[in-house]
Amino acid sequence: NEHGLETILVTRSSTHITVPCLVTVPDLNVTLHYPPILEQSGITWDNKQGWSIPRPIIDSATMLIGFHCAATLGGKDYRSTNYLIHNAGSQVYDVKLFPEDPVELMVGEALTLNCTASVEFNTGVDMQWSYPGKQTNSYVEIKPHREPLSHATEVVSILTIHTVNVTDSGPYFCNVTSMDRTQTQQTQVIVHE
Amino acid sequence: NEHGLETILVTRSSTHITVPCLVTVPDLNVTLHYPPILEQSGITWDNKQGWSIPRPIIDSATMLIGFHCAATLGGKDYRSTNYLIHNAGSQVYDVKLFPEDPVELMVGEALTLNCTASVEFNTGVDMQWSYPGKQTNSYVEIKPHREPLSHATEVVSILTIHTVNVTDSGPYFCNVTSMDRTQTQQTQVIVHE
Amino acid sequence: AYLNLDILKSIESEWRKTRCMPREVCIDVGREFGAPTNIFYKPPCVSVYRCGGCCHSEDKQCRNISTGYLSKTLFEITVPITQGTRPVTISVANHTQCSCLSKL
Amino acid sequence: AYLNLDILKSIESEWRKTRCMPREVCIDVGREFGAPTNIFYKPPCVSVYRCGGCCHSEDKQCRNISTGYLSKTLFEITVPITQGTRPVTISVANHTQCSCLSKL
Repeated sequence: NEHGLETILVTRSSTHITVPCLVTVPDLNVTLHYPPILEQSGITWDNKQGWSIPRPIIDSATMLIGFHCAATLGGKDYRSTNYLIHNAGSQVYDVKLFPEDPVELMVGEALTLNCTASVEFNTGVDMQWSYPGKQTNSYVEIKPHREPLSHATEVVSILTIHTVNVTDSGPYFCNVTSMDRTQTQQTQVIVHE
Repeated sequence: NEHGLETILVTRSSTHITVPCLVTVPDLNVTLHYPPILEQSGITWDNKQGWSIPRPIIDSATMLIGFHCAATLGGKDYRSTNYLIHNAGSQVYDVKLFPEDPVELMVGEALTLNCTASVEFNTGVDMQWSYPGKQTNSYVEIKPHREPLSHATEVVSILTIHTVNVTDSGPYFCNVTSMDRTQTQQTQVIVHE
Repeated sequence: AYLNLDILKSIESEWRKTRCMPREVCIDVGREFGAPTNIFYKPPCVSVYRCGGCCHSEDKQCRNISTGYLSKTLFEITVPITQGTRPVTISVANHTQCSCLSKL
Repeated sequence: AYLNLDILKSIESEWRKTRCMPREVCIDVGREFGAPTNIFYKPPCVSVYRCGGCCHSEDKQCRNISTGYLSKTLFEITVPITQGTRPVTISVANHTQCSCLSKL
């Protein structure tokens, strides 16, 4: 990209990652540069795909940047863009919105809704709220939080309205979007005069 | 004591602490040795009491050991025992035993009782349980825990019987003994066949 | 009886090693800045100094009495990846002086 | 476009500084050993090495793969004070090697 940096994704099932240095000269001698890693064996070159690195080598590396290819042709040195490797999950296991039952409040009280999703490790999710106050832009605080646990990562978005108004009554939706789909949870808020 | 170590207590209300180096020769020149501290002024000698150190100096010291007195008489060097300074509280604010309601269990189930006391900072309390199984020495696990919080320290003792028996039925007492008194909480456990 | 001076020396050294002072720690950038849940940082942590160590009384807590800020450059990955990866510079609190302050 | 090598260098150095390795920490002795609530240690903490730092994937955790034990001498105060203060020697775990191990 414009920063001279490409991201290579490693999913849970990947057995290898490929540094996609493609060349137009099939027998060109292309070298792979990488950060200090323990084990070099198993790294192979294929002039139609690039360099292939076995997954265990990636897992044991202390850092995942600094990967790039270099070659010399006609006395001139060429260097690929820089590659950054990122472990990426994709699964959203479940989404919950607390409190689950409808919320009844008096004008002036504080409303706190907690949207929590359990996701596969390294899964990035965009958590967005839609709620009546969004149009009338009443003062709303939204705090994200990400907590890797023992078997999955818990992602949380906490919506707070410090002093509710009658116009804050209505349905509140939490939309959790991962790479492939969006899951939504909803609860009802009723504000009495 | 037999370890050549005396403990000087500093309570919340102490404005000074006295290193009690008492001498029989009133005008003997007695020097006070202490760990590196910031501020020396205000430290005074009284041959009937010993060295007096203002409380702020103690509070700012990084360590509270290595206090001792030394003197030379007739060409011979004398040295007092070593003093260790300990901040000590004494107040037990309240004692609670959870669950507060009677506990009903079936034989083989696990029983967990949580005795929690809120105490003044630096207050040492001895937490002891008395319970039916104590005589029949059924297998009981007792775990202490001490957690300084923002305004007081929480001391906890958790009693666990992993598989209760009918003989474990009866009153359970948690006795919390501080320097000046003992406070007790009680709950009832009923084990059904 | 007299206290063995070696014991005293070793205890004084332990007390000095564990005193309240700035100590190098690893800070999770996403957590420190409350980053959205679709953003990852590479590296995920940065190294700064924060006050740590033990005070000799429960009514005291080891706190910073002077603080600076360090600039750190990291890669920021936004998911979905199509939004790309870019270097970002953040400013992270770095404790320079600590003291055992009273909680009350 | 090419990534500025200085940026790459500073990011690599930050990554190295925050890697999973043994780091000096202060351990509260009473808490580490589950001491009774009428016992105080002077100093209250000891300095040992424990694995710390960041792994580059959430399914990994920085754990010790080899551990030694250090002997530490402290004063132990039992309340009520009449029971006196005595030097005690304890053995505390000291991590010597660390690795980012899989949680699964």
